[in-house]
Parts: sequence; C-alpha cells; structure tokens
Amino acid sequence: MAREPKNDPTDRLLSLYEGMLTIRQAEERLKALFADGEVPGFIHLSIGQEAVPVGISASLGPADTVASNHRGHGHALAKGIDLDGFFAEIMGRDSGLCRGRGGSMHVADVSIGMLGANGIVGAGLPITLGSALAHKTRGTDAVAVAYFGDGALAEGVLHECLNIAALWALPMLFACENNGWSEFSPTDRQMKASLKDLAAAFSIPHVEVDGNDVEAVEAAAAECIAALRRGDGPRVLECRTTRVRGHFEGDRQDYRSPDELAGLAATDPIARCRARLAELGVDANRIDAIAEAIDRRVEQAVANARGAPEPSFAAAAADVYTAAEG
Amino acid sequence: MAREPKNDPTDRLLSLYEGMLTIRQAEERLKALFADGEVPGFIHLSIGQEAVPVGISASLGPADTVASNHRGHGHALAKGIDLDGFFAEIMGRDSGLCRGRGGSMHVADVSIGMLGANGIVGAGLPITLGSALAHKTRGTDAVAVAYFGDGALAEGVLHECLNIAALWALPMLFACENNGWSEFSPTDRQMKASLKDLAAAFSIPHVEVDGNDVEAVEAAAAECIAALRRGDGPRVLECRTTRVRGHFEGDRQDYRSPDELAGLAATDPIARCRARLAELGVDANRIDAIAEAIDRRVEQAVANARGAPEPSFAAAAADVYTAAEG
Amino acid sequence: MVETRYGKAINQALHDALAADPSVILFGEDVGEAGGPFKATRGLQEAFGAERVRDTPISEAAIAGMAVGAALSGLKPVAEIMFMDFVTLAMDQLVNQAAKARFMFGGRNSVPMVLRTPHGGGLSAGPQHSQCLEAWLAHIPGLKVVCPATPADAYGLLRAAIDDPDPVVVVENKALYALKGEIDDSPAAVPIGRARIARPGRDATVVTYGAALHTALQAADALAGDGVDVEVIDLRSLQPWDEAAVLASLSRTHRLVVLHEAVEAFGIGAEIAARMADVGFDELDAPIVRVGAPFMPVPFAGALEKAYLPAAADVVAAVRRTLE
Amino acid sequence: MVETRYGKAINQALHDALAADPSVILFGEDVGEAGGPFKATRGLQEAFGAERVRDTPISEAAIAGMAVGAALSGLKPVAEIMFMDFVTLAMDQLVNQAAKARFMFGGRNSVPMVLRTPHGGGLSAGPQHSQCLEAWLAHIPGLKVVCPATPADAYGLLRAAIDDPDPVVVVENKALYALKGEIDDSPAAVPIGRARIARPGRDATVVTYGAALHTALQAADALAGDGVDVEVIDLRSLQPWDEAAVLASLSRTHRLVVLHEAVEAFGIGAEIAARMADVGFDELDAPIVRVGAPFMPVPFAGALEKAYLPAAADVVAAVRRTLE
Ligand SMILES: Cc1ncc(C[n+]2csc(CCOP(=O)(O)OP(=O)(O)O)c2C)c(N)n1
Ligand SMILES: Cc1ncc(C[n+]2csc(CCOP(=O)(O)OP(=O)(O)O)c2C)c(N)n1
Ligand SMILES: [Mg+2]
Ligand SMILES: [Mg+2]
Repeated sequence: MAREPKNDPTDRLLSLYEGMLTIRQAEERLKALFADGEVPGFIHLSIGQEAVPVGISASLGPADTVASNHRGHGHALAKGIDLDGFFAEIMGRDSGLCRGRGGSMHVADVSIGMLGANGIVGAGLPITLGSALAHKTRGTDAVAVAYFGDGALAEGVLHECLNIAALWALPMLFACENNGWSEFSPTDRQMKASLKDLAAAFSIPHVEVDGNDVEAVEAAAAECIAALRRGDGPRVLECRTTRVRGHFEGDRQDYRSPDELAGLAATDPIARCRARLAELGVDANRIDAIAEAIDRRVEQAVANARGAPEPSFAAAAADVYTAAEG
Repeated sequence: MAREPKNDPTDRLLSLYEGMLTIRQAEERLKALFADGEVPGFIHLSIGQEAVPVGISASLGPADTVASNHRGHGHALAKGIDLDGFFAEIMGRDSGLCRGRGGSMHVADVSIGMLGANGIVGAGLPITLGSALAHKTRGTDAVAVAYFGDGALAEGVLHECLNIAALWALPMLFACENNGWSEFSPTDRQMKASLKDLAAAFSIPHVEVDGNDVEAVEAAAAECIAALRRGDGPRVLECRTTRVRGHFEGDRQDYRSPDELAGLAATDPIARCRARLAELGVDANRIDAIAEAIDRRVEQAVANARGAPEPSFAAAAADVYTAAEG
Repeated sequence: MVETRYGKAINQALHDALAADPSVILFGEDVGEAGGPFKATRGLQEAFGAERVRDTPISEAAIAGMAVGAALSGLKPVAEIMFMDFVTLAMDQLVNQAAKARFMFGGRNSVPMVLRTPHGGGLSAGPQHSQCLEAWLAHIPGLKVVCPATPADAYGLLRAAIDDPDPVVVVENKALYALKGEIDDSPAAVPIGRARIARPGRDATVVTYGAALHTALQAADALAGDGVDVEVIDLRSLQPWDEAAVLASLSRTHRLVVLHEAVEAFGIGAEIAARMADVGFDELDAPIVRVGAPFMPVPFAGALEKAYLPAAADVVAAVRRTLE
Repeated sequence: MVETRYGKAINQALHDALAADPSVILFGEDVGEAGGPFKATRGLQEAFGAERVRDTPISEAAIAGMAVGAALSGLKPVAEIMFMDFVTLAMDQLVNQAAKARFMFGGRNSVPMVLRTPHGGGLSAGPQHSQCLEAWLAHIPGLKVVCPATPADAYGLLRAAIDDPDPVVVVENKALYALKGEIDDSPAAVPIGRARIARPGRDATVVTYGAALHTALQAADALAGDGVDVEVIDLRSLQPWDEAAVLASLSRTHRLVVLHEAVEAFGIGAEIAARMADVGFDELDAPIVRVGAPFMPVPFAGALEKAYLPAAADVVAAVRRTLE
C-alpha cells in the first residue's frame, strides 16, 4: 500500500480509508476462505483494528521497518506488502510471500521492511530493537516499529526492550494495540501495570490515542515518528482498539458478554472514517468505488492464489540455509 | 543465625551486630582461603552489604523462605544456615550443605527455607514468586523474600514477577541490594528505570532505605514483612548499599575511581553499628567478645571443613533423581 | 474399560490428582476459566476453585519458575506451557533450576513439579507452533520426560508424573487430543521409564513414541500384508528410556528402526540408535535406520507439512532397508 | 606463523572483522569497556568506538533478539552470551526467530548474525556456569554451530561465522582461552562444515571437538606407546558436521569412538554414532563407543569435577573396547 503523502486533507483521508478497507476486505475474504477450508491453520483477524497500522504507516517509508505479531495481516498490508503474495501465502501456495512456509502468522517481506508477523507473543519487540539499532548505527533516519498487543505486556522481554531502547535512544516506536483481550481472558486480569506507567518508568514518552480513529492515530504516529527521526529516542504509542472477531477464527467468544458483542459495531474505524468523509462532502459514489476496486483486487488475488502451484518441498528444503555461492 | 526476637533494644542491636559480623568474618576468612587456593571457582563477597540480609532476617522465621543470587553468603547465613556446612560447601567437602556439588553460588538449605543462592541473574525471582504462591495457597502466614541486585533490574523476568506478585497479592518481598554495580559496569549505564518507578507502575509499595544502616533496614523490613503477613500483597524494599570488594575475588577493580575506593570504608555497616552500640553505652569488651566468639566459630568451621572428606562421586551420581522407594 | 479421548484422559488425570491431593495446583495461560487452549483443563477451575487452578499472564519464564518455587515450598504444581515451541522462554528455570536443585543442593530435597506441553505438527500451525523439542530436555540430567501415545497412557503417565518427586515434563501431541482409546474404569499410574510392546513381531523392531506410534502401527500392518512381522515398541518415557526393553526386542529381531516426528538429526532417535550401536552391536544384522522429520522448520502449507511429517511409507521403506 | 592464545585469536578475529566491514558490530554484557569476562573483546571498544562495540544490560533475550533484528536490517552483529548456560534465556530468539527467518520468509533474506558463547567445565564454576548445550542448537534447522579447539580455528571459524549469511553459534571453551598455538601471519577463515584430521592413524578413529580434542590427542599418545595407532578427527563444525570425513576415517580404521565433554546421553556424539550405525554399518568391526560426561549436572568441587570430566584414560579404555 505504502501510500504517497497526500497534501489535500480529503485525499489524505481517502487514502487512509482505502488502506483500512483493503485490510478489512482482505480479512473478510480470508474469513470466508477459512470457513470454506481454503485457509489452513490458525488465523487471527484484525477486523476492527485497521486504523492502527494504517494510521502509523502513513508516516513510514520503505526504509523503515516493522515487526508484528500473530494478528499481523493489517500491519503487513499497511506496510505495503503485495496483496497477491499475501493471499497466496495464507492460502499456502508457492507464489506466497513466504512460499507457503509461514502462513498467516509469518507473513513477511524483509525487502520492504516488513520483518514478519510472529507466532511468539512479544518476540517482535527485540527484533525491532535490533532493527532500530541498525538504523541508528548506519546513520540513517529510518525508524523501526513494533506492533504488539496488550497481552504482550506481561512478557519480560518488553521490559528489556523498553530499557535498552531508552538507554540507547533508539528510533523505535512501541505500537501497542490495546484491545483489552489476551486470547480468552480480559487483559485487566493479567496485567497490573499500565503501559503508560511502564513507559514513564523508563522515561519514554507515551501517547495514548483512540485507535479506532484513523486520523487521530495518524496524527499521533506522525508526531512520534518525527521525534524518532530527529533522534529523540523511543516513543510508546498506545492505541485503544477493538477486537471484533474471536481470538482466532473458530473461537465462539462465549466468554464475552452479549452487551459487549452488540456494541462492537459502534466502534468500527471504517464506518467512522466513512462518516467523516461524508462530512467532508466526499461523494458516496466515489467512496463506494474504492470498495469495488478493492473487491476486484482481492478477488484477483484470491483467483491468482487458487491458480498458483502448491509449494515445492525441494525448494523449501534448499532454503533452510543460504546456498553457497559459485 | 535465626535470631530470637530480643526485646531490649541494646540486645536487639547486639544481635544484629553479631549477625553482620558473622557474615563479615566468614567472608574475610573465605577471602583468605580463596587467595590461598583453598576455595575453588568463583566467589562473590558481600563485604559491606551485610546489613541488608541481617536487617531483613530479623523478621523472618524458619517457615519463611528466601531465594538469593550469586552474592548469597550473607543471605544464607542470615537465614540461619549452618556455618560448618557453609564453609565445607564453599571449600568443596562432603560435609558441605550441598555435599560440595554447588559451591559458593549455590549454598542452600531448603529445610530452613533457604532456597539457594543462584548463578543465574534474576532466576531467584520467579522461584520466590512460586514459594510465595505456595505460602498463600497453603494458607500460612509465611512470606518469601527474593534478594537481587541492581544489575538484575534489566532482566525481563523481574517484570513478569512484579506483575504476578501484584496481580495475585502474593506475600513476596522484593529485596534489592542496590550497590550501583553490575559486574564491571555502573548500573546507571545499564538501567534507565528506577526500581521505585517500576514498583509504582505495578502499584507495589516501594520503600527505600539506607542499606548500610542495619537498624533502618530492620525497621523497614519489619514493616514490609508485617504487611505481607497481613495479606496486603507484595512489597519492594530497595536497600542502597556498597560493594567493597571486586565483582568476584580476583577482580582488581581498575574500573573504579581511587576516590570511590577510598570512600568505601566510611559506609561500613558494621563500623556504624559498633559506633551506635558505643553510643548506647555497650562496653567495648562485650563487643570485642562477640568478634572473638565468631572468630573461634569460624576457625572451627574451617578446621572441620579441612578435616572433612572429599565429596563422593557415587553419592552425587545417585542424587540426580530421588531414589525410588522400597 | 471405557472409551475416552486423549484430551479427556488428561483432563481426568488432572481432576483425579487435584481431588486426591490438596497440594496439587494447576496454572498456565487460559487453563482456568477458558479450560485450556485444547480444552484439556476444562471444568477444573469450576471444580477446584480459582486458587488451585490459576490463569496466568503470558509470562512463560515466570510460569516455569513459579513451579520450581512452589515445588520447593510444599506444593505439587502442574504448570502448562501452551505450545512446546514456547518452552524456549522457560529453559532457564527448567534446566538451570528445576533439573539441578536436587543434585545441587546435596540431594536433601526434590522438586515435585510437572510441566505439560503439547508438541507436534499436522495442524498447519506453522514453524513456531509445531516443534518437537523433547531431545533438548532428555539431554538434561535431573529432568524426566514422558510422551504418551494413547489415552490410557495420557492418563497414566500424567498421574505418575504428578506423583513423581522429581520434575517431569509431559509432552502431549496436539494431533492426538481427539484420539479415542480404551482406558480402565479406575485407571492407575503408568510407571515412568517403562516401554510397552505395542505390537509383538519377529522380523524387525520399530522403536517410537507419541503420535508416531500410530504411524508405526500402520506401517506394521502394511508390512504384515507382505509377510514381514514387525515389533513395535512404544517408549512412553524418553528420559529415562527403557534401554532393556529395546535391547531385548533387538535381540529377538536383530533389526532396528527408530521413528519419531521430531527432526531426525540430533533427535531422540540418535541416542537410541547410538546406544544400540554400542550395547546391541552384536545383535545387529543390519544398519540401524532412523525415520524422523527432515532438517527444516515445520512448514505451514498442507502439502509441505504432509511431505515433512514422517509417514508410514517411510517406515515401511526403512524396515525394508534393514531386511535387505 | 606466530604463537598466540585461543582468547587472543578470538580477539584478533573480531578486530579484523570490525576493521574489514563497517556493518560488523559487537554487543554483550561487559564486552566493551571491561573487554569481556574472559578478555576476548579487550581493546575493541577503544579501537572501534562505543557505537560498534556496545555494553548491554543483563538482558539475554533482548541481546539475542537484537542480533536478529540488526541482521535483518543490514548489519552483521556479533553478540555474546557470557556463559552458554545463559542461552537458556535466549532460546526463543535463537530457535524460533534467527533459525527460521530465512526458511519461513520464503528464502528471500538471510540472518547474518553470530552468537559467541563459552561452554565447558574445569574451572569449578559449578552446575550453572559449565554446561555444554551445543546438542540443542545442532538439533535446530537453520542454525549453524561451530566449536573451535585451537587458536587457529578460534580465529578461522569465527571469521567464517561472521562472513556466513546464516546465523552461526560459535561455542568457545572456557578452559581453552589461555591455550597457546600456532596461527598464520595472515590467517584465513576456516570453512564451516569441514573436519580436520588432527592426527592420522590406522587402528581406530576418535571423533571429537572443542577442548576434548586435547584429551583425545593425549589418549592417542598413550595408545601409541602400546602400538595402537589412533586417528583423531576434530569436527570443528557441529552443524553441519563433516559426515564424509568421519565415514572416510571409519572406512580406514573400522573402529569408532566419539568423545565430547558434553553429557553423553542425547549429546552430539549420539548423532554421529547413530549416523555411522546406518551409513557406516558395513565398515564397523566393533561397537561404537561414546565417551562423554555422565548423566549429572556439572559438580563444583574439584574432586567431583575431575571425576566428571571425560579423561584420556576413558578414551583409552573406549578405544581398547573397540579393539577387543
Ligand atoms: C510466547 C507465547 N505465549 C503464548 C502464546 C499464545 N497466544 C497467542 S496470542 C495470545 C494473546 C495475545 O494477546 P495480545 O498480545 O493482546 O494480542 P491480541 O490477540 O489481543 O491481538 C496468546 C496467549 C504465544 N503465541 N506466544
Ligand atoms: C543470566 C545471567 N547473566 C549474566 C550473568 C553474569 N553476572 C553475574 S553477576 C552479574 C552482575 C550482577 O549485578 P547485580 O545484580 O547488581 O549484583 P551484584 O553483583 O552487584 O551484587 C552478572 C552480569 C549471570 N550470572 N547470569
Ligand atoms: Mg489484546
Ligand atoms: Mg549490583
């Protein structure tokens, strides 16, 4: 996606809208494909959380890096990962970004700075730290973003990374998607400390934002990332957001109250963005055209994936190590 | 040692003095034995830090548990570990508390609640957490104490333990010996967060105390431990103290400024305690008699260790697992 | 005898252990209210209360360490690590603490803890949710490791693990949770360290454990059709493992294949083969052949994972090689 | 040729790598100003600055993870874990991230990182500062593992590791840091995966690596006095290991002993023996005998540790067993 900076505010918002809708429609498609048995394994959908990566990625360029977690589709797409490769990967085809070896929890494209979704809660944090260290050591103004959930707050490695990032003033953005849930448990039963207080303990500026308001996320992220590029040291951006679907597809969410489930639609970042576009006087047809274009693009990606060959076992075996030269 | 509570304040202080001096004289003896090649391996002396475990242990009974770190001689002795077994262990004899298998970094006596010194920085923390969980689950009013240094603040497991202890209101005392050093580096180059701020983030009451003032440590620890016994949840006790010797014996401490090294004597908790005893009118002969008694006891322990047999390899091999019954 | 599922047998073992001994407690991520990621702990918090069946934060190092500390302080904790891939976060406590505390403290105390964790592929769970890392643990003096292949053993080995005074890692296989099998009405503990002849035979021995047992039995059926009579040994315990049983079988068949789902190189099978190439050398009439996963991470796509997992055909080929 | 020490050779390799390639950086606990716990990094921060030679906090998981991230972002990090026992805190990043990133991301990138860490006993450092855990790493597809036995290899394998596009763990031996040996004036990298015949011989093969090489050579000397001519193979690399070299030697001597300091059970030697019991079966004239540490934690007391460590006499006895 890697959107060009748009100067006109309406164009900017349309671009953010398109970014979010791309993730949404891709995931809605995955949801259906999963239900139909065309997607194997576990998939964790980020439906309802799209504003976070789209808002953040608006300030990122190809030299910037991001590392993600198990709920990484949005992070990857917003960073500009190829949609064909994305679907093909999750559907387990040879044309997948990872040639079908990683699947949903490992979509990656290091060539554009997407250092991978991750199946290990918290593991993206030190990887991002190292990436930020590389940016700083190489003297570029690139930044590194770690996406993680509120559940990951309990992992010790977060503490290690907050400390080192602060100590060395690394250009790292700690981007927390706080959706209130850690799998099947509300995070407030798992975490005694808030990220705000933890960040404060390490003297890292913490910004909290309504993670379902893409404009707010964009603005907050832009400020954080500008600070990183100036060499001001790490920032924490905590985005309050909403997990709409189960922890993974197939999770019936019995543990959530009917009231909570009923209220989810109201928080939808895409509906909010659309309302805002309408306020700004954008024509409904123009907005609908975006959805249609995405739909065609997604269907094309699905069709391409369906038509792609199964991954090659021999190629996989040959890729455990780098082939010797010569 | 496991001193009886003394009601008379002078007697109390004498008892604390004796506790500290026992550790000091034992370690001074170890220092000489190490220099003479009678102690193998690495030893980390706590000379200058004796007030911390002695002050804390004044509130502990045999049902309470402590876990320690690499600099654990004082923690172990203050908890009441047997002096003969202590010397024999560190000198690698069969009569050692661990039958010569652990050495200085592993002195332990689980039967009196000393869950071991530890060679892994931070590792005593979750062990203490589990011990506190056991106390709580079993419905006793016992408490669990983790001794750790300021260098351990950087380990992620501290964060995990602060969180769980707070979340479950476990009777755990986080006893930090902040001596300003992590091996050969000043800790302020390694840690961006203070323990105070970390504790605050988890809503754990934090008490800071002059760790070289045994009365102050005793008073602060008594309050913390009373709170634990009441079921009020964990406490952090941060003791500012002074590492007098090198990180381990043999470390020449080139990295410390001559000024700093020259100033170390002034912080000596034992000298301070002795001055206080003099103030209280305790006769110098009575004080000196304590030193002499300890000296005899230590020499006896050394002589016993020297006379003890080498550890048995067959017995060691047989102790990897519990022998099957019957 | 009743029929039950592997996952249900685990649940029953935990239930019976909690009921039998107040010092048994359970903790892990989502093991309480949610009943566990694979439902193995379903209903236990309801039955025994939130003090004895605890949901933890996502803190694997602390989970393992808590088990050590609780075990040193009078409890018998049964901790869960949700996927075996995540024991990578708990190795210090398992290896440097749990395994060594008894030896290192002079043999005067033990560490009666259990760590349950599922390994194995077949669910397209990808490279970080499918690994079989049991060889690491078997290499560590002071740990015991068991790996049940059937519902009856899932019950019996877990009860034995909880009764055991030393730290035991119970490695379950994700693909087996739904497996049905017979179990006694009042099932007993299955002694740790003893293998089972899952199928007697005279022509060659296949030693295996865990889910691969079923692959071995399939292969044995196929070979039986061709008149080759394979003995299948289910190790059940990996540390200690039943060297005598393997040697006895080899002494009858003189041909040995070792099979597991874990990566072949440096896996459990290496030790068994190496040991038999020493103490069983005179009994060997053929090369010892190992069948295990190839040297690559567990791939995600169905086609790749299927090619990755050792199959009955591989075992058949291996047995044939020993008969050449 | 000059004489240098093992520790000094490591220092020189790091120095030369830092000088040769600006993308090489070093980090670890006290590796900078203090020059490393074993002085292997002495002077490097002074020479190359605190940006390229960094002292880290005591955060092993972050150290390993930083190496992964830096390697994915254009650098060639060389991280240090102070004692191999502490890799227990870094296994997720090594095993789930570093090892898998290339495969898992479709083979489109590599992870050119090095992790240096010392193993081994002999210093009465006790059960948590002496372990040899290399078999764990050798079991993990995607990692390479080397273990130099001499100053020349300490230099050459480390240079090769830093040049290698994939993650390499360089396992040093604490007891060897002071060892002296010859090294070229302009030493070159030593290719990963190739063994070396440390001593040619006809009667039996002893395969070993690391500090145990010197034990093997001692044993060979003793046996030579009795007219037994032992070939000693220094593996140098453990993953990949040089199967062809071992098989070639076995095909000459027909007798095999595998020796290492690590615990015998489920150690590196198990794989080598298992493999030879398969591909080398027809060459074997005797049982394959392994010599390794007994199944117990590394004990502290001098007398215990001495009895614990495999000695030349054990190797002599093992070779004799293959000749019976
Ligand atoms: C180390 C580790 N522990 C446990 C898990 C299992 N797990 C996967 S996601 C998850 C909850 C994560 O919650 P959060 O970080 O808030 O992300 P969310 O799912 O809410 O987006 C857990 C426990 C894991 N994948 N890795
Ligand atoms: C996990 C781990 N990392 C590193 C070390 C090496 N080490 C031993 S003590 C120490 C410094 C500890 O500093 P602190 O906790 O402040 O204790 P102090 O020595 O000051 O008493 C280090 C880095 C270790 N033993 N364990
Ligand atoms: Mg969440
Ligand atoms: Mg300190």
